[in-house]
Amino acid sequence: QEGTLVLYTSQPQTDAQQTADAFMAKYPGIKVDWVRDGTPQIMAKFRSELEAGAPQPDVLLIADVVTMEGLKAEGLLLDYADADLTGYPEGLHDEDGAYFSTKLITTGIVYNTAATMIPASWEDLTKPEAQGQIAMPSPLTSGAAMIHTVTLTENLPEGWDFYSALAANGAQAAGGNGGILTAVSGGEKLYGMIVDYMPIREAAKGAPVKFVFPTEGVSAVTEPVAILKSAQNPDNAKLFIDFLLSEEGQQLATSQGYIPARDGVALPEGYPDRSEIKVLSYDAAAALANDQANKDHFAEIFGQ
Amino acid sequence: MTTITLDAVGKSFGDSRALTDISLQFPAGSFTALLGPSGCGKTTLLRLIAGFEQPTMGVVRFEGDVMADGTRMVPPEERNLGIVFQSYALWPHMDVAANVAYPLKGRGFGRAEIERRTAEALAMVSLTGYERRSVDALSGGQRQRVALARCLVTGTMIILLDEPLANLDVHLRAAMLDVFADTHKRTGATIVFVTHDQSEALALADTIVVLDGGRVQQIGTPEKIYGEPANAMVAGFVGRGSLVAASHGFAARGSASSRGKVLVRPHAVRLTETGLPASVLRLRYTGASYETTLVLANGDTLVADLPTRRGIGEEVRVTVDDAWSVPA
Amino acid sequence: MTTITLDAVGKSFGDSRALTDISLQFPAGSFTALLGPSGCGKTTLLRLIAGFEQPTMGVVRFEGDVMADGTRMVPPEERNLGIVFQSYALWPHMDVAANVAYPLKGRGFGRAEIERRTAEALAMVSLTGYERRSVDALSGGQRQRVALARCLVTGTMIILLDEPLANLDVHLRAAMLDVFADTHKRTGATIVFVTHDQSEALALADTIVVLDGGRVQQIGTPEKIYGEPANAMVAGFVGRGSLVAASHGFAARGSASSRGKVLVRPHAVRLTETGLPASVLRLRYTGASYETTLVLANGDTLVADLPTRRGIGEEVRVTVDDAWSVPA
Amino acid sequence: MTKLAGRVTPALLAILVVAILAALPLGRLVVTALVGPSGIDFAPLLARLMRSATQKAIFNTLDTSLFGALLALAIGAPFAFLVALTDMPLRRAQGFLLLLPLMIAPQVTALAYMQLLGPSSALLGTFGLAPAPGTANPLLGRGGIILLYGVQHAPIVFITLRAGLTALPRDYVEAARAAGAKPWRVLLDVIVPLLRPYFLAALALAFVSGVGNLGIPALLGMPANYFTLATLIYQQLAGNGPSVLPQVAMLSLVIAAIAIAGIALQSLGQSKTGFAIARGMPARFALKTWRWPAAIAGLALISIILILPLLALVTTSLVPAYGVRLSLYTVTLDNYAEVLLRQASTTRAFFNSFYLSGLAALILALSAVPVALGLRHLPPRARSGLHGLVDLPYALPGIVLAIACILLFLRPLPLIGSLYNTPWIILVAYLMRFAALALRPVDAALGQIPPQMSEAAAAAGAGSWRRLLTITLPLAAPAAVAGALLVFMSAFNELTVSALLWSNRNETLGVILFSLDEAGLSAQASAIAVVTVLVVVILLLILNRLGSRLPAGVLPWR
Ligand SMILES: Nc1ncnc2c1ncn2[C@@H]1O[C@H](COP(=O)(O)OP(=O)(O)OP(=O)(O)O)[C@@H](O)[C@H]1O
Ligand SMILES: Nc1ncnc2c1ncn2[C@@H]1O[C@H](COP(=O)(O)OP(=O)(O)OP(=O)(O)O)[C@@H](O)[C@H]1O
Ligand SMILES: [Mg+2]
Ligand SMILES: [Mg+2]
Repeated sequence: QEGTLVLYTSQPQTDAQQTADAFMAKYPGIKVDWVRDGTPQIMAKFRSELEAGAPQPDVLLIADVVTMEGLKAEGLLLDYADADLTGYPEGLHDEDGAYFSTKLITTGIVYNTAATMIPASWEDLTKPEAQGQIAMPSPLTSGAAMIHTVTLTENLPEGWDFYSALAANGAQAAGGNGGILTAVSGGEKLYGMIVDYMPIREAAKGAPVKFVFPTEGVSAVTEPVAILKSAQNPDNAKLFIDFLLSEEGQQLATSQGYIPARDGVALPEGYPDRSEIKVLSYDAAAALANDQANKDHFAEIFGQ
Repeated sequence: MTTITLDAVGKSFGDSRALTDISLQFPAGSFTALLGPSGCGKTTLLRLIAGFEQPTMGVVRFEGDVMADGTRMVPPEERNLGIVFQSYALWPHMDVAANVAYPLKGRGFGRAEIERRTAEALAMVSLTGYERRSVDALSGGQRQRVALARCLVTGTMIILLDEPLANLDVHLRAAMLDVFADTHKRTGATIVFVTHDQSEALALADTIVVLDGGRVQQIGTPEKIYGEPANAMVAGFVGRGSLVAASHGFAARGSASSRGKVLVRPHAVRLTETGLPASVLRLRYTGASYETTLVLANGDTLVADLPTRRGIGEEVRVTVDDAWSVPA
Repeated sequence: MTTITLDAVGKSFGDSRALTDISLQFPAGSFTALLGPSGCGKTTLLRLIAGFEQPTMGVVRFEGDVMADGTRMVPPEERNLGIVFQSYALWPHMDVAANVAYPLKGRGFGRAEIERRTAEALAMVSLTGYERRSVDALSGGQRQRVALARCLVTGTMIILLDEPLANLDVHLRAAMLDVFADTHKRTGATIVFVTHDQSEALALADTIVVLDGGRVQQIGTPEKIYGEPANAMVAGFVGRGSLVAASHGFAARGSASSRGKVLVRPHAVRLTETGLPASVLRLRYTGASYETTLVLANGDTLVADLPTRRGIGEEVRVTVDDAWSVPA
Repeated sequence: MTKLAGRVTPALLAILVVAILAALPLGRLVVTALVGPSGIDFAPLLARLMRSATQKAIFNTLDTSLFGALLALAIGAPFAFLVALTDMPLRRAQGFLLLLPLMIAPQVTALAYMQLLGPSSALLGTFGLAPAPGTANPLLGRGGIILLYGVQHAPIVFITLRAGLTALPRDYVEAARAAGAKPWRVLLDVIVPLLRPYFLAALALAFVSGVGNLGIPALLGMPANYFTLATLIYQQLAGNGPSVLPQVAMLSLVIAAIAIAGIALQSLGQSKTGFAIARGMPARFALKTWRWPAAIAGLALISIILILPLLALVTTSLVPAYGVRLSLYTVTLDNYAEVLLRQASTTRAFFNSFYLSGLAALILALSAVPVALGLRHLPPRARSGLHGLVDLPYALPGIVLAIACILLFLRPLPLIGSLYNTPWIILVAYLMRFAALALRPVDAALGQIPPQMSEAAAAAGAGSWRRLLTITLPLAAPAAVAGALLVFMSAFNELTVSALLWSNRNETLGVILFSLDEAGLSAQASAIAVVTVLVVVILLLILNRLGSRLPAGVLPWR
């Protein structure tokens, strides 16, 4: 229970700091060296290190599971089969123990309070009132957005036609979630697809936005954590994963404003009851296999 | 034909006064030399006339029109004058011909006309064939001639020259002097000419203005300045004269005073059997003669042009044919 | 004490030849003037000696050590010489004192010593009190003097001067000439002095080298160059002489030839009752006398220094006291 | 002893520096792009070039960078003239203010402008002019990108040109006026051609800055589906499969090719090798009755390009969340408290950014003169080629340069060990990226120092090092300081290079800003931007205080 732990994460700055601090408070002998960046950057950094032959991190904690699945397929992840998974629903984690879900970040609908039509479902976004007023992250730029896209096309009855309808309705797909929030709270767009915690947090501060969990259900990324095969400190890495999955770690997620992955841990303020949130199903392995096809499909529909 | 008038003009740079109370008239068609020691304000005076500096006080007029006073100023480009700078100020991004042709541009001349006039101006300064040269590849004298050609090319009625011949050898200089004299005669332009070389001033100008310490010391014809200097500064500055005590009793023109000084020019000094005793202090060969410095009994020195070489320390006797009582 | 030797030195810029086959020796302690028309290669020759240019051919030696030949070159900073540029090349980011003190830095002098020498050098050029001035705020002549002080300050044994007096008035010039003469006498430095002003050359130098078109025309003492020019170029260039046909029968020194030309100096021309008939063509006032151009019967012109003003066109008779048969 | 040693050594040293700063990272990218498992393979590169998305992005990059550079020239050049050559009132203040846009990160500038013109604009809202909610921002797309390139890069043009203008002696100007030329003709016929090297340097820098900019097209282009090569690369990175690096490297080579094309055009314009300009009293124009109109026009322009967006930033930083209208009830300093007091990383980032960019500026300013001087010993062709090479790392998106740096410096190297996970890798990346900003103005200035200046020093016994230190360096100092300021301010706000290179406790301001932006915390990001501007203004004011002891013309606004 001493030494260092190198953590690469795409969590926001403050969250990353809190996570590292909490872990170090629990294990004062271990020093966490953490680096945070957007998923594209942190992965580019990791890939460059890999290409140069000296990957640095012990643990990756990033937004999307597809990337993890890809790394697993490349054989870069260390299986931690002995992890204690009590209290987690079946199927939430990777079955081989290559990566573990730490929280649920759902994607729903945000709207500006100036909007006349209050959306309740995904279908509402194809209504004429939303014509030219929808912003969404591009799955070409954001891994989480890709998961959302795949989840919706798999679960909505229209499949990809839903996205064609969005495109026809003038939806604009670009950048990541931060930009969507700016666009909707700034009033340039009235509706957006976005992860839950951002608008909920900002609305609490008074921003003119509201978040909706659509009736059809929401997609979710699970912010998976994984140990790398190349890890220099695999034991500390395991301790870190145990910590994140523990009740204590999950309460930390709540306090940061996220839906904890573990059952029985209360949701943060501003969220409906857990039972009201319907999370749609998602098959990471299949998504990885179809990744390029999905991207091409999306690019075709949105002319990118 | 443009008369230039300066009326009680003064110019200060911050605290330091470059010119004080200058009242001058340069009549239309006149050829005036500004003469004076380094730093006396010659360039500054020229720049005031050209319009590059605004007088701190006083008025500059061209032909009665106010060009500048303490508040207003007609910009140089509207004064229609030609100027040659001490630094030449050739534009390095233009070749020789383009430099010379520049003042013609924008005056409605056709291309052929511009070329003709440029060629003419270059011929005047013996630089035909240098048209396409870069000005960076010219010798010092060649540059000066390009600057001269640029100033002459438009035939303006006011020509200002700031030591235009400083870097030329005697022969080019003589040739340039002729160019000026010709230009002056042909165009009747009012020429103001800054120089530190009095032989230039004496030879060329019809009027000489002697400046010192930012003030006018004397204005007059070359003969007057040389022969009858108004004060000791002019007497000492123009010509290689010697100022000696009046008490030697040399026959002197002007208002004699036994307590003042008299000016003796070298050519007025002869060695005779009967003159005042003197001894040879220094010699300098000038080609035509030996410029010999003699010491009189009371310690005064006297410069003489002697045809033969004398030994240093040799005892001689001198007679002075002509002298001028310098006003105190 | 350093002898400078040039051995068959040539210099071309691209296709154009600036200097051809120059073999010269500047003995240790000599004071040589380079004289010649603008563009003849004087500055180039000086730059070769200083080490700013590499000779295209030939060898430059200081005291027997090869400084430069076609392949190698000792850089200027190792040649230990002082130089004054035609363009002054003062450093605008330093004030006057810093400019002058610069060559003293890095030679192991103490601060007080540097200050003392700087003050001394400034005093020599009459610029005491200008220490803290920016060089951009100096007049042309003041700048030249700063450059001069900078070159004199270290007391190097080779001093190269490129027209160091071009922008000074006669008096400063005379004072500077004295500074050079003194420096020369005191230090015994080898001085090479470019000038276009022959009176400077005649007065100062112990040897004069006349250049034209990049070639040496004559080497000799001032008396020799003035009195016995080696060819028509030198005869025409040095002094205000007139070249007239030998057939006039003026008594001439040198190897006479009836088909050649003889050189007549102005001071050797007198108006007499019995001389050759001539008429007055042109007059120029020089202060001491009137430089008068006379036309002889065959159209040859003769310049004379006459004490009185003659009318243009007036008929006179001239006698020539001295003349020199110019070798063809 | 030999002439060779004197000329070749500086040239070789300069080439070595250029090789390390520019050829090394670029070469590493070439390897990554072209060397596949089966040796060198051009097929993937060609395939990528054939894609219409790539071609469209190439066109967009050229289009926006070129017009952006021209706009920057149109804004920066008049200011440079007015500040350096006229008696316009308040010209120092104006010169000072015009530097500020460079200090605001492109992302933040873009954000500020979008706020300014968007439906939530406090300013437009006050006058009832704000667009209705749901109106697309007018800045989105090509026009907005060009506009912001112009604004963002105008200071580069201003600083570069001003360095040249202060060295312009008055005689050249006066000779032209005496020849009858009106001031504007003097400008066109004499000043502009004399300063052509500076103009070309300014234009090249502005162009290359546009090519390498990610922040502005990311905010203004991507939402409108308008891609430049930089944003295309960014999107590519998001794909993050195993093949992402070669693909990114390939696109980077395309960017490099564009930058080379732009630079080649520049050297075409530079027909001659340049000419020396004599020194003398600097030129000055009297504006007379136009003094105040000029000053007011200048201030108006400055208000539009600086004050208004800055006000928008301030407004945003004072509300609890982006989109909230500023009012007496909503105003709060919470964002400042959050970033400055509650997050230790922000103060650390200020410090890190300050010393890393300060060090980079110092090193580059000091070495720019010897390097530029060394390159001057080379034939003109080779010289402009090497200068072009130095521009390339500046033209690449920062993230690509960062990847190259990781590839180069992760493994321990002889002598220096591994730079990775130390601040020094950021410093090295800064040196690579911003060398062009320091070198361009200095090279332009060196070309105009008369050779006699150095010759006179040689004759005074000064060897080449002393000449460099005492003559050439001070004479080139205004340009070097201008370059240093450009480097400092660009690096201080840089986000994309350090994003991949920072390590724990070595975060830079850009990293913090980016993370806030990404999390949609625009209000906090605005607070940081405002503080940044304040900090830099204070730094500049301190410099201004010291300014009286610096040689004339060194500080760009003095
Ligand atoms: N812009 C200026 N600022 C301050 N002082 C100046 C300025 N211009 C000239 N002076 C000073 O004013 C005085 C007159 O200078 P000016 O250039 O007119 O002299 P000058 O007679 O032309 O001398 P020279 O024959 O040496 O060229 C000098 O003492 C000079 O130093
Ligand atoms: N760097 C150069 N490139 C090309 N030609 C040059 C260069 N320097 C000098 N020249 C030419 O070489 C010749 C000699 O020039 P130099 O400067 O030595 O003349 P100079 O005798 O000093 O003339 P001046 O008395 O006018 O200064 C001139 O024709 C000049 O144009
Ligand atoms: Mg002057
Ligand atoms: Mg010369």
